[in-house]
Amino acid sequence: MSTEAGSGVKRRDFLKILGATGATTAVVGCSSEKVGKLIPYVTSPDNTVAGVSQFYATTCKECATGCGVLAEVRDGRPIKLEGNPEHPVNRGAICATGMSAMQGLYNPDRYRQPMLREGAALSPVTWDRALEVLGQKLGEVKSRGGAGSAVFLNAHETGSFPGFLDQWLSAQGMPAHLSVDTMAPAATISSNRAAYGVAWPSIDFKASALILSFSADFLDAWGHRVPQQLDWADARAQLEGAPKLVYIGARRSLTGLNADQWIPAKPGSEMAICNAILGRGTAAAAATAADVSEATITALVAAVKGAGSKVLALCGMNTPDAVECGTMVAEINKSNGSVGTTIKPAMAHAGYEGIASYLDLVDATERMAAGSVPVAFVRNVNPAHSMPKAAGFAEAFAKVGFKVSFSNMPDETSELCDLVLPDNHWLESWGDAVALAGERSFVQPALEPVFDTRSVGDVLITAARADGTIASRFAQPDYRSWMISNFAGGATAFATALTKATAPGSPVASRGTRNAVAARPATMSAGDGNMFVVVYPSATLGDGAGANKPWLQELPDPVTKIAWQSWVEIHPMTAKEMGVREGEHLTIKTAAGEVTAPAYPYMGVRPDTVAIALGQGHTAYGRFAMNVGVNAYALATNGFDSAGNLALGALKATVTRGEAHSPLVTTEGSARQHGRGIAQAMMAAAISAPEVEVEHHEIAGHVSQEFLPGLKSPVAADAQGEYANPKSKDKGMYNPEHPTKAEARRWAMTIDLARCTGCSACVTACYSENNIPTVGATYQGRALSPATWDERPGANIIKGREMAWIRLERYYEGNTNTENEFSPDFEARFVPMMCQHCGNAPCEPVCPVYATYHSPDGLNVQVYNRCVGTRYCSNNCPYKVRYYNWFGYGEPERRQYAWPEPMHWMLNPDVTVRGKGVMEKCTFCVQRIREGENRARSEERELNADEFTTACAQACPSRAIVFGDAADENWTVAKLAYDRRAYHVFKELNTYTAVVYLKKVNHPAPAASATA
Amino acid sequence: MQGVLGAFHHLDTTVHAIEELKKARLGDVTVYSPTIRHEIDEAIDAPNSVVRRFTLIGGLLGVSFGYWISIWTGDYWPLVTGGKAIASWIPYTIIGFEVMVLVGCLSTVAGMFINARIPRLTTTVGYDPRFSGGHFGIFVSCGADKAPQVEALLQKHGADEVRREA
Amino acid sequence: MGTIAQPVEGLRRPNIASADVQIPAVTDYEQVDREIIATLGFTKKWLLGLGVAVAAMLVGASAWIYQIYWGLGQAGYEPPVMWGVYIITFVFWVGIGHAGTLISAILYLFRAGFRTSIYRAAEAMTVFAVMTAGLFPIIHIGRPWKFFWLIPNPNWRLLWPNFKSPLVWDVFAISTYLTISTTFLYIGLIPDFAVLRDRETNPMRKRIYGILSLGWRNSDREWRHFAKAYLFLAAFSTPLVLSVHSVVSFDFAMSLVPGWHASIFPPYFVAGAIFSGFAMVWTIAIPMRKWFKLEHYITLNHLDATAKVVLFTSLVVGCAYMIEFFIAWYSGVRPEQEFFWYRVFGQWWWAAWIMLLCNMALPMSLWSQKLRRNPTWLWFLSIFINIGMWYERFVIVVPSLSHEFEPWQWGSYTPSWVDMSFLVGSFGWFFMWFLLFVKQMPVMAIMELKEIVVPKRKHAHDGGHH
Amino acid sequence: MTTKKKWTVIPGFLALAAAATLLSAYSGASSSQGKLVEQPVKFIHAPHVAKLGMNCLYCHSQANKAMDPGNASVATCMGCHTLVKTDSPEIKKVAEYWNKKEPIPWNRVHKVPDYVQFPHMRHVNAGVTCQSCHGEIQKQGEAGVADGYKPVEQYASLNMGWCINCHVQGYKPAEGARLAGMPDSVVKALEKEPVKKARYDCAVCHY
Repeated sequence: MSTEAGSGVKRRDFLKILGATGATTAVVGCSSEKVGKLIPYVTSPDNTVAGVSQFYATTCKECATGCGVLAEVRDGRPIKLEGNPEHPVNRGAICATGMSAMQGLYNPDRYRQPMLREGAALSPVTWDRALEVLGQKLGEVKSRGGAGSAVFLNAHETGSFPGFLDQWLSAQGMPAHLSVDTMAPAATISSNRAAYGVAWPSIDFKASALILSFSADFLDAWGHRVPQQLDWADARAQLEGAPKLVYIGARRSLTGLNADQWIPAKPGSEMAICNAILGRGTAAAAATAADVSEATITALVAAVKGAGSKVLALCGMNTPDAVECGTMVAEINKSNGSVGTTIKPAMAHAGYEGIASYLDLVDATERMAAGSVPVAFVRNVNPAHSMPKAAGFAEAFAKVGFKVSFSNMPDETSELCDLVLPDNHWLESWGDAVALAGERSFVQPALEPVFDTRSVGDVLITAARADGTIASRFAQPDYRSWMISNFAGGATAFATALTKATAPGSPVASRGTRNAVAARPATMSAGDGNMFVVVYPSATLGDGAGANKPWLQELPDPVTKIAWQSWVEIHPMTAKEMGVREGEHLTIKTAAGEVTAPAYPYMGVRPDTVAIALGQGHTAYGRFAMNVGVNAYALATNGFDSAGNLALGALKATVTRGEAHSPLVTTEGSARQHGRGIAQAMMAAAISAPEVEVEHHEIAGHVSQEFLPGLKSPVAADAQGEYANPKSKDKGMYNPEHPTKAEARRWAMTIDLARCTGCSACVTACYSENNIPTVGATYQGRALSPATWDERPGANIIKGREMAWIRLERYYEGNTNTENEFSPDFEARFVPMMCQHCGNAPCEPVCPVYATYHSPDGLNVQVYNRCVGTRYCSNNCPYKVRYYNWFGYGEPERRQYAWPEPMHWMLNPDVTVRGKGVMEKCTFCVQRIREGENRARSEERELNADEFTTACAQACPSRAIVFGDAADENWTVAKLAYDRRAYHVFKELNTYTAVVYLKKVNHPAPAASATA
Repeated sequence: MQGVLGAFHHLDTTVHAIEELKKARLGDVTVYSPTIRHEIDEAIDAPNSVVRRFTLIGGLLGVSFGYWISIWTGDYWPLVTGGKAIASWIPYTIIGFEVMVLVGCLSTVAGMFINARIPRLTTTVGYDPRFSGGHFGIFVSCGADKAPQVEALLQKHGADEVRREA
Repeated sequence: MGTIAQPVEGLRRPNIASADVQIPAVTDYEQVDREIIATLGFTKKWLLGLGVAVAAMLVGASAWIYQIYWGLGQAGYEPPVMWGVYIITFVFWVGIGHAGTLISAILYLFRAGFRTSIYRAAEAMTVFAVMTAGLFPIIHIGRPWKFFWLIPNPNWRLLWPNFKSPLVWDVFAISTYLTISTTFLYIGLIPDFAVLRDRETNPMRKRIYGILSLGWRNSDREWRHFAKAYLFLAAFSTPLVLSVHSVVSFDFAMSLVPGWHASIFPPYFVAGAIFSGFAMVWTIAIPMRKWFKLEHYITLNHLDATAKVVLFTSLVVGCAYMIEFFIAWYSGVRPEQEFFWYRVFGQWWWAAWIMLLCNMALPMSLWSQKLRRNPTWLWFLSIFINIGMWYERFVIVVPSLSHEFEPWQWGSYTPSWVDMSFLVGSFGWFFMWFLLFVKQMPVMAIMELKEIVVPKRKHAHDGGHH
Repeated sequence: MTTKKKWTVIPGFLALAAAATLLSAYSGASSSQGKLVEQPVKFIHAPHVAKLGMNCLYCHSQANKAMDPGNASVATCMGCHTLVKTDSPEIKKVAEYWNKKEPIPWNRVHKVPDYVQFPHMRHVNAGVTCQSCHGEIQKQGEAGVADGYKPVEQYASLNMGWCINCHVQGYKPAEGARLAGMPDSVVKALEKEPVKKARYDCAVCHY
């Protein structure tokens, strides 16, 4: 890592000329004649082997969860993030947001050096100059006695840094910093504190029988997504004994779509339902308030009663009464005796400790507006975007005497600052985090800084040491040494701890000055209007922090399947009444402001409600975020609940039809299966029944042979044609006798739809592993005429040209008359769909040049450098999983290049980057298969069962995907393929797929009444 | 090539002249006509063209090459596609057929060229441009000794013009 | 070759069954030479037409350069519609390319006399249409500079094409067809080049015609082998014509796609090809006979006979359309049924109805002899049929692909300006060649016209022995 | 007339064209085989390998454990050459790089296209001698660095057909040993060894 530190060769220059394994930017079509340089090391580093990955354990800082991640480092630069299997929080899983940190690291629009305001614009300066200005300004502020009014807004994190920061601030005579996390479910935390005494008790889905979710979107963006999803999937995998989920809320989120029943309660009526459950009100009153049938409420009350201590009630609301409601929901748990069973305050998660309340932020804003703040610091916090416009942050911030940003991306807030001292990305930094109390995870740099940035800790120490009055308080030269000095056992123990990623112990505590502002009574005028509006954080972009990462922009929203866009969800019935069709603009006007976005008719919102996601509408934040969508924070009033948290919910709005129309940037074709049996399901009760229920679907056809995995199967025999017959004469590698024994394997995959939640982490994992280009950025469109380019965000996706090798299909069942009636009873089924690696692949024989063929180990191979691009294979693929390079996404000299410098640093050198005119598709991560085979061979052994897996399976936070050798019974996949729930998609087409789906398991609605 | 050339404007006279020349055995007779007339064919009564053998051989060669190239290349580097047999003779029939037609046709043309002695570099000897227009022509290849005899015969049958070719 | 039949005298509007269509206004060989050679002079109108064609061709050529640089994304492709205007236009031109060889080979074998005056133009049209069509697979692929990989060529990678792929069959069928139809055209032209050589006064042109005529002398030996070779070429070309569009139809029929996967495709495509080819013959021949003053060569009787072929193939094609719908219903396969419903009532309903109107309904007018003998109507009808047949391929390619098995991946398609440039360019390319052809080479086979002209006889009723 | 002879020229031309195509296709004329590149330092393998008997892995230390064989770091060179032959002009160049702490910018000789994944360790561990692909590299630079210096040459065509030939037909251990300059007795003994065949489907190298 640090071999040439101080050598004078800039790391990136060094990497540019490192020719040894320079296959990174390999583009199909390069000739072998291009001979470059072969640059060896000056001195070989001790433990690296060029071209072989090393894994550095670190901790993800993208959200408060604190998942352990492994940074896969190749030749000095990270190329991928994976979940750390040893880490107690995420146990190897990782979400899309976490993996996308790579694109924050290599973002081409990051600050490349310090910036200083000169006139209207920020211009680059050297660090010396920047630090000089900082010292000078700090001196000025202190000499005028204004230090006590300084404001430091730091992106919320756990670990040592908050404590360090407060030490520094106190040395400067400044008040403690505000730890800002606009994505934290603040009301839930407040009510948890009130009810359980901890911010975040652990949730045991497995011990539950009935889960009530009051808009607690534990699979979207609420709480600690990855561990929650792991536990949820494990709980649901109990099949018959799985917990049932009732989702109560005006909009059916991803969590809602995973629920067994949706009770579409009117916004603001949740308390009434809680009252009914707790016996404090009648079912009739609750039903009236919530606008649902009384029978449903009655059944719900009965179901809760029946479940006893196995009830798990969660509240994720953000209405003005959210804290009260959350407290009542906790009372449901308490009165059922499930505290300690399903919800365990004793095993608290520490990620949300120390977050400043919204009121703190409002107070700081008010002080800024009053002009009483002489200096303000921000670090990776963006209130100018991620705060209600009504709060007036940007205007207030402008009145601060001197504004310093430590953010590493030019966002709306840092663009307002006078001095930018770009912090290192966390992948370039030292640090730690605390997810579970008493367990520290470490953050260690995986590469030298990409740009001329410095760690904020180092900068603060340098600044302090430059000030004679306080220099003595900072004995260590940098933040790392400061951390070690505070680490029990010193440097040796620290180094050991790094290799394990976690260590027991607690970091230096911060001064704990949260909620310093005196409580104010809850204020929020819901406003008036004909509709409710639900403003919710996007599951992919959060409330805006993810918008600069093209993977997250390109990842279709798990519910609506819309990318690179803002949209307004409206019930089809309401849309019909308003005469609005998909894509026609709707203007939502609340007391605070208005936004206009295209309509998306969605049967999962109440007809009197519209919903809009946060996250878009950036005016800064880089090329991928700008000019995309609208900022829904414009709708929010500056209201808060009784604990001082921002109240976003239960807004009233006037919704009117706009004039314009924008096609939706959606990957959705038809959301209905048309009886084709792609996503199959069965009732839980049928699992132990003697005969497996066969779902009727209607592709007529004759299945000549049933699927059996492995070599016993006609899959292999058919795939390998006449050569499976050992009696045939030598037929090369398809011969079982061939010395390579390639034919003895059959790579296969099972996907358990009972586990899959549709979260789409697999999609991003695949992008990361396989160098899949994102195609939706505003510069990537096609020419609309010889002179004009299509610069709409997602223009290529509007044309259906997304490249995701694996996609999450979301099919609805039931409720076909949505335009004329509202019914909450519909089911969503999620199917990850990728190349099925058919034994009898229809794509193969149509290729004129053998660019796709069947390998002896059962892969459907795509050879990019042989492909001429007839696209016949795609036409003939019933699963439609082949993707075509319409433009030179992989060619740096083309406009549509998907990895503008330095994003190409994250390209996986093991995977060829495809040039234009070439077909590509899921390879079952053949590079990982080869890597495993090579490793086994080097160690002179056979592959071990489950030795490696594909990128999608690695990431999957539901553990729904299992990959392996179906011909070897030691692999898990070989067992799962025999499961009673196993089926093949379109098996009537005799494709003999290598991907086996396990049917989703449905449960009867828990609160269904006989009369309902 | 020496001989006598006669140009005729009428089909029937040409035919009579040919018949008489054949009987007289004065030398090899070449008949020119602007188009194909079966009357002339019958008068000449030439053996059947051997072009058909070229066609047959070319066709057979082609069909074997078509099957061979598709089977050999498949077997040379066996890659299974879609679970189909490496040597799938049914689809290869298409290749066999197309190559049969291709080679068959080209060898037919070659056969015609060889047998009709084209391309030839000159048309001057024993030819007159009128023969591609409205006139029929008869060229008798003979020495100077028989030439007057031939001339007389041609003129008797009403040739528009008779001339000696050297 | 053809016997000489005498038309029944006094029948004002003879019902031309098929065979011997006479050209009574042509009385001697010299007239044929004179009138056909007269068509070869350059004119201003011709030059203007050529200019327009070249300009259109350049539109396509520049679009191609643009597309190769940027990638196929500039075309309107919208996955899952991975084939679009290029393949549609490819099949369209291949179809056009069927009339020529059909007329010159199949009708030759059938001794259909009406072929004589139209076959040369039709054959040239075939060659140029196939030349046009042959470009489209190259335009359509992602890496056109690798096109030669589809052709078996010895190479150091030891790689060969996959002969199981219908696209390789296509390569073989199209290249064979192009080679053979060009050869066939040229063989027929040799005696005519000799005529031109012998009539030409410009020494340069005379020399060029001399080289092209390969020293043809009209000798009995040449005619004997020529006749045999021509017969065998015709005999080989006949199944070739039928195979080519069958093979093109395999591109679709061999796949799984609902709407493509049908065993009726080969005959359906062949009939459609002949249908569209004859329409294009009208499009070209009707103005040509007027402008070149060849109305006494291509008589109303000729047009009447071709109209009957068009009527027949229209019935075949219409029958195929109906059978497709019937089979979709009868099969009970839901994706098929849904697709065919979608074909006529879905997003592209208008394309399907244009197809049905132009290809099934309008040609029914040809039941009327009056209309069969009305060149103006035939010409307009030919335009309708051309449009209808382009849309037939559109209806086959686009809605089928957009509505396959996987509902999640159902999509749409809109051609872009690049697609349209290629469509324009293809017509420019085709007409450029055709216009160059008509002024350099005889548009009618002089030698075969002479064959049906009554030769001069000194003694009437005495044709040698007969 | 001589036309009879003249038109026989046409098939003659066709035959010539076909022969030329075949020749260009299979002769390897389209590859960079035999390429010689000037190097910043005139390195000579012969004294290192043939004379001192150094193992290839001493400098190409990754060849048996990674895709890429690796190349000696400047430090590795200087490990000996701070003492050995320090007055040679070529060694002085190396020392200069070392003093500047700069890597030596070698020009690459053997290179497969970027879309080819070539695992050196699989070949080395399977017993394929380096010389099988790189030629008699142990003799490179026998003539010294003065006149007649010959830099490393691309021995094989590195064409796909060349790779495939070995994968399909199999590697002959005796032939590899002979090229590596092993004693005749070893070569003889190896002649009885079976050939080593490998997979030859595309996805072994292309992905």
